[in-house]
Amino acid sequence: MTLVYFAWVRQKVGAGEERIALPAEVTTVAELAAFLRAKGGGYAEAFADDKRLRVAINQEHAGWDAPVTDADEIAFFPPVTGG
Amino acid sequence: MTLVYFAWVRQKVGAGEERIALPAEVTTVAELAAFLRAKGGGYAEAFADDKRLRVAINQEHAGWDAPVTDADEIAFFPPVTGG
Amino acid sequence: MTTRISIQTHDFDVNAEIAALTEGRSDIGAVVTFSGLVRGDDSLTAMTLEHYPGMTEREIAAHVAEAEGRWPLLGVTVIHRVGRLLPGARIVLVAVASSHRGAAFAAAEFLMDYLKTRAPFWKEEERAGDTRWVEARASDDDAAKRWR
Amino acid sequence: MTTRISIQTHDFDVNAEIAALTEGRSDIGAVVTFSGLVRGDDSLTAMTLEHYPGMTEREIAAHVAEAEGRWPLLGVTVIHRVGRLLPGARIVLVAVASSHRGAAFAAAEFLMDYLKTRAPFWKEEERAGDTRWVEARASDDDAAKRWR
Repeated sequence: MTLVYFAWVRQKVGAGEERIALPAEVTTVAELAAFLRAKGGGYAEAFADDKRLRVAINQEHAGWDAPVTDADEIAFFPPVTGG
Repeated sequence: MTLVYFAWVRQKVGAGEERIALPAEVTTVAELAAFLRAKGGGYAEAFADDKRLRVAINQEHAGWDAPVTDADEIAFFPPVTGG
Repeated sequence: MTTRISIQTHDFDVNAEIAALTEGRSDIGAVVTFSGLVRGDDSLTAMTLEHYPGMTEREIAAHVAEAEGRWPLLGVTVIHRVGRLLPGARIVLVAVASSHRGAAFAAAEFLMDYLKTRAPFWKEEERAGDTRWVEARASDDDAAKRWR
Repeated sequence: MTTRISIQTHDFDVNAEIAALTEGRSDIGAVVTFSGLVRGDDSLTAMTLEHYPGMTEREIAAHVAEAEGRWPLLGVTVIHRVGRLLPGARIVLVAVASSHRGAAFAAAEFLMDYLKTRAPFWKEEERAGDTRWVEARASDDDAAKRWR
């Protein structure tokens, strides 16, 4: 799967994009966030508080319970501030 | 007093502006309109239906009951259609 | 607040008017513009706009002042063309600058509703050589009543 | 309906964008534009905008389609700049063309409210060498909820 990060999530993780193999136990966005948080370091900081994050699956806004597959592009970012 | 006319009121009266002496019996806009209507011809046509007309006294919207004096500039015109 | 009101026969440039409102200042976060154009409905060939010099500027200035009292505005420009205009031509511009978008949108809509129902302009339409004065629309009166 | 969506680093010209919407047609009676500018509040020295390429265009196109379903629109242009911008610079343009002003005002405001809360852009502010990501504002969420 492809993971992409924006704004301070990107800065804390230390990369804008990475590819990982979907771990067997991960089936939802929430589980993916928990998996990433458990990696520690910048990931632990970026995923410290799920409420501060938003997610998109294949470039569409998604919820925390949404299912994820290994073919997906999953983006984590703070609430948007454009316009 | 100065009388000014716009749009089809101007066309029916046949002039955009004229000066008249305020007749003694005329104290309100409604009486002025009746006085002008009584002149006949284009005036009778222009003032045939008060409801189709609007008035301004000294360049401010006014009502049909508003008092008029010989020093005033009174404008008669159809409802506005700008913008 | 900067206010510019112009009744003119010539065209206007929206970008230039926005620039004039915002030039050299950094407190403006939002500029809303409304441009009104001549529609060529029902084979309209031209439109001629007449106005009441003096009263027009006065009436518009009063409405701009009222808008300024209702919303925190940083600049307002109102340009209204008069004379003969062809389909597609610009007739009117309202541009409002504010710190935030809500005030700019509301004030621009307020000013347009009032221009339509209170500013002394009259439109005469030409169709196949025939001319006809435009009638006021009840929907414009209704729009203006929202602000009372 | 003509739709133009552009995410770009360079500036835009509002008059040219209005002309592009209205050129060669005479059915448009109203064009509303919203321009968002960088405010220099609290000694802000610059702002850098980041976005999610691909999703941004998609998200904006979906909102334009929704606006088109709600109001009778004749053209929409959305331009959003990214990269580093100084106070006073233009950030965003929404331009909406319609036959009548009510639809153009409503759709422009709708699109701005949705851009603020759904389009994947993020702003980082610079002040005296310090940088800070802008937090989302509850008032923007409230504004967007009006349209549900």
